[in-house]
Amino acid sequence: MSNHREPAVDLKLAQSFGLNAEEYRRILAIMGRTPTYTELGIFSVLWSEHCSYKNSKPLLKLFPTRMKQVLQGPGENAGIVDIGDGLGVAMKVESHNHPSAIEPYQGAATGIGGILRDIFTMGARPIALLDPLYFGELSDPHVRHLFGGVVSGIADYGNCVGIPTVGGSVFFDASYTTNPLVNVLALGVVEHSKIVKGFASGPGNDIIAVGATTGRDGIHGATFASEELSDKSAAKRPSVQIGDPFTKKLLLEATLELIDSGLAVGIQDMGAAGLTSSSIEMASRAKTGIELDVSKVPLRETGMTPYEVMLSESQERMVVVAPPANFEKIKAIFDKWELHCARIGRVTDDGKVRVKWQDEVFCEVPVTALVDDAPVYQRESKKPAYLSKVARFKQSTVPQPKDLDGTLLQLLAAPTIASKRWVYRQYDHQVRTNTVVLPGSDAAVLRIRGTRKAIGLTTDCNGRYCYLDPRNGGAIAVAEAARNLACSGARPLGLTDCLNFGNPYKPEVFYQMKQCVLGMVDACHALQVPVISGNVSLYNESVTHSVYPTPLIGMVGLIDDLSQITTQWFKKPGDAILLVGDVTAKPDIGGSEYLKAIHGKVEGKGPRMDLKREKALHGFVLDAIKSKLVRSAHDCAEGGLAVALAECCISGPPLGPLLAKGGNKGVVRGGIGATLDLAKLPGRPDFKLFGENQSRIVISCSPLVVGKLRTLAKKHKVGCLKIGKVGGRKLAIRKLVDLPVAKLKESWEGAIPAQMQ
Amino acid sequence: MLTAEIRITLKDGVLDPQGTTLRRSLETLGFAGAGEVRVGKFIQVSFGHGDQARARAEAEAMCSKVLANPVIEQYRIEIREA
Amino acid sequence: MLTAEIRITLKDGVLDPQGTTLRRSLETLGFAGAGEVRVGKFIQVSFGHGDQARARAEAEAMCSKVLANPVIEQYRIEIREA
Amino acid sequence: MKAAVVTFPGSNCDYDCFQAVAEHMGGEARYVWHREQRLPDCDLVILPGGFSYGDYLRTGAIARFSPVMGAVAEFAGRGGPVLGICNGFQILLESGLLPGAMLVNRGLQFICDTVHLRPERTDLPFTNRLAGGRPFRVPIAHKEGNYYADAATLAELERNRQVVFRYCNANGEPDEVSNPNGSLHNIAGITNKAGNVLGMMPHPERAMDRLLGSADGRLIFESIAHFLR
Ligand SMILES: Nc1ncnc2c1ncn2[C@@H]1O[C@H](COP(=O)(O)OP(=O)(O)O)[C@@H](O)[C@H]1O
Ligand SMILES: [Mg+2]
Repeated sequence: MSNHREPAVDLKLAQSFGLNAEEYRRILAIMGRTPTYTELGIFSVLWSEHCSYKNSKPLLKLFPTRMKQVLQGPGENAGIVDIGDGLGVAMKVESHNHPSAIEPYQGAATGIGGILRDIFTMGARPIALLDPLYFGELSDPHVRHLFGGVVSGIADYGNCVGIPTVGGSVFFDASYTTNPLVNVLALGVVEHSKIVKGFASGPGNDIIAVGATTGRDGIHGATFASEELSDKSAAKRPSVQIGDPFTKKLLLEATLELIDSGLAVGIQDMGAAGLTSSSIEMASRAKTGIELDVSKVPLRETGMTPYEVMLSESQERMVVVAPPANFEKIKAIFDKWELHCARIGRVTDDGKVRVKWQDEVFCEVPVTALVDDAPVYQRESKKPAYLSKVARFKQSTVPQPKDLDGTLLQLLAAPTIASKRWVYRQYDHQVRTNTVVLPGSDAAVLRIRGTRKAIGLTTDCNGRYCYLDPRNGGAIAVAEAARNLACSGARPLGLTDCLNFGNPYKPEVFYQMKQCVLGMVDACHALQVPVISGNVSLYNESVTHSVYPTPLIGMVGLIDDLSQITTQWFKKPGDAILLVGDVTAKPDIGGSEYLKAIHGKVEGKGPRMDLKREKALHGFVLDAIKSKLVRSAHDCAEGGLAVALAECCISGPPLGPLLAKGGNKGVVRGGIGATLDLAKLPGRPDFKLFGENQSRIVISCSPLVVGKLRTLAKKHKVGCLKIGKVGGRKLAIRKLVDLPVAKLKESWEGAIPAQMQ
Repeated sequence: MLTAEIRITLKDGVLDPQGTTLRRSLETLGFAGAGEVRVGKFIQVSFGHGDQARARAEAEAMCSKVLANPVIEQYRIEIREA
Repeated sequence: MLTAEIRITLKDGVLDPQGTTLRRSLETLGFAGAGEVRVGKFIQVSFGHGDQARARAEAEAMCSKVLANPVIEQYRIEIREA
Repeated sequence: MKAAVVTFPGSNCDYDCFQAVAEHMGGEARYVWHREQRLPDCDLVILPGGFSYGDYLRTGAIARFSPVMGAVAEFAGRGGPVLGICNGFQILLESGLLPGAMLVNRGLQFICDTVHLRPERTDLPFTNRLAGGRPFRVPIAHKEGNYYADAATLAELERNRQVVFRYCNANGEPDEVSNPNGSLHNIAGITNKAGNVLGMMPHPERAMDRLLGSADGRLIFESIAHFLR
């Protein structure tokens, strides 16, 4: 018998656990009695947004998830797409926004830890991380503190576990000031035959806890993720943990060894809501029951109650399901890696979750009640008033800058556009020697060992576009990701998304979310990209406002042959420069970085997206790359055509040290110039240089193949305009811009280091 | 001249992976006696003046604002004659 | 029960990049008073016994063998009642 | 070439070192778990990069007590070539097989980049295919690569020509801006007196293939192959 006495349960307690009155009544009805303290705790975490998706489920159902390359869609720890040769890639994105707001270093670090577990739990060896980040303005010292802390937290954790961080994105806007978005994507490679799922199958099988010991960390972390940040958040100590990348590395190796051995029938990581959600989800998927004796869980603190053991979010733990005969062999594997391994229960066939402390039962609930009967809400949606206000923006009222050179330099130094080298130089992006295209091009490219293939990876989402026109912005996020892949030669296979929004109980926020999702769905259909996994992060709010709606997209694409990889920078003097895609469209500066950084306005509807044209453009570029006609390809994104051209000149791999702190003299190296004429493009000079019209790509090619490319473009019904040629030491755009490459580079590379020193 | 000696440690209850790993290694190396091991920071700040109270106030402000993160860390300050 | 409180600092003369940076950021944040700043480690080891002399000898052995690197570091041990 | 690649808990470049030998050099490579008391039959020992024991406490501080390190010291004592890369270099320093210590990088940040190295000696098992003074390009990836030794040790290192590689610019000059981490004398790699133990921060095993940006790291492995022949 244990001597745990549990507090009495009533509505007030339920509310303090994050459940509302209606939900509590529902629990009483399901149970036919008052739940025990432990039961209530379990209900509250499984019914939290983080675990149940109660406010987002109806929207998530809209995503196309089934296409022939999909081996595993949403619902498992990670999605998997087929890349041929008997291999698949597992991918998922996760958010650690709230912990990072309170303790940037540890918050971001443990975020990496969590997402890696999702990947290797599927049997996949993680080979890449990406880190899409959203912060307030860098001029704010608190933002710099958060930004610096998050980046070094990601660096120290990712570097230590030995998984390269090969890409990401950083976007700066005041809407993220107190509630930064820290999303992390992980990707792994798995042989088809080795894919493992989180199933607690086979009544009589052991349930085994492996990895680190269990303490009182992060109890109710899942609930924390499902609340708004407030002044009190800083006082919530247990919601932030210390990352332990070393133990994670051991757990990763041990788990992969276990999977290789074929000794386990199911594996699940203990993430949010720890043992509770992992074991119960496994039982739910397998339609079985489970019985746990939590006194057998290896503990690190004394006096822990069943409730605490079930809800602890201590890191670096997994649940394994295996036939009892295999236990000793499994234990030997974890012994070798100096990790714990303990039998803590068994699979049953009664469909119930039973939690005991030795012989005393603390919880007995049907699995279906916790998972299938979790509430699902159709939230109220209302179009926010600001939308019609910003849509009234007239771009003709914007004054035209006299000094376009100066404007371009200023834009290149805007942190959202500036080089992110300060960030990715802190990340080991090469370990395991697969990274063919390092950070700094439109997409990262990794080779797939044992084949001639490679994959492209990118993360994208312009929150400002989503704020100004949620549906259009959602579509652009997907389209831009696919475009970045196309520029590197990769055909999109699947995407993972992280829906970062404010409080869904605000009808205006729910409207943004719904419209963004609808836009994403449009784009997924048009571009034929399935959603294979994702994450929802709500309640991203500060005292006065929600963050910009930010449905972050991570996308993976396939490159059939290593010889077809393309990067974004110009390669050779004398090459022709072509602008392909939507080349004749009227320039639009609504929602642009130009409008914001130079004119201080966030207005307009954002650039328009025509998905059919976008699709045709990708078809053309991929075809051209395959036919080996292209030497470089770079899409036009933030900052428009002028910034894209500048980046083509200066973003080639730098050789040598980062710009010296403070002074930039003498160390700017590399880069190549270009001479251009944009007379054939319509619109005012500043609009045509800096408008962020979508569906446009700058390519460079040998002058000998321009004709061939024109013909190919015609075939794909894609616009194609020769606008200049590569060479010299300047970026010279006739009548508009005339700047030395070194100067461009100095602005672009120096901006973030100068702020962060 | 004064020096503040500042010890920054993780709060009780916050898992200390460094300490745990260190303890295990100490054990393998034959230091069987070691119970718990916790790893923190030790920071010395020297002041250009000799005012004890002021030095303490300054060190206190540095700790609460920069040197320690109150979410996970606690600190202890001693002021010494250098 | 006893605890060894061990302070490990860089030897004088060894440049301390952390200290230098910390000092600079303290200055930017308006803590003009800070002279030199040095960053080291603070390690607590608890012992299962109450023998002062033995605890000191054990802590000494740990420091000289593992906890400090004599090329760059020096250490100071205090034994306390926990 | 028969290489033993030692794996410590937390090593993460062990795989890349293994591949450098097995895939790129056509040699034989074997992983050796750190708990082994002896080495397998081999003519080269590689201590790979990574974060042995998480780099908790200090880089290399705990790994150097691994049982296998006794065998490594013995192998080195018999004149066998030992190559410590990054964390491997740090372990060699901690274990006293090489003099000096590592401090955190001057900028306090982890740095992943490509640097130029100037070879100071071409008469070693690891450098006989390099051209003296001619820079070559290899990646670095570390947070604690700021080499330190007291003045006397440093003078002795220079006197004995134990400095093997220095960070330099594209012309081969070891100047201040080319020093990524603040290492004394721009030191990127050193050897023991006998010349058979090399510790270096940069990662030659990451530069074995033009596909990944540089194949200059091959020169080091080809030197070893040549030496062993
Ligand atoms: N947080 C980050 N971590 C790693 N790499 C990053 C990060 N932010 C940006 N990068 C890299 O910098 C390059 C430029 O990023 P970005 O401007 O977002 O590209 P794009 O506009 O093509 O999406 C990309 O290679 C990207 O992967
Ligand atoms: Mg791009």
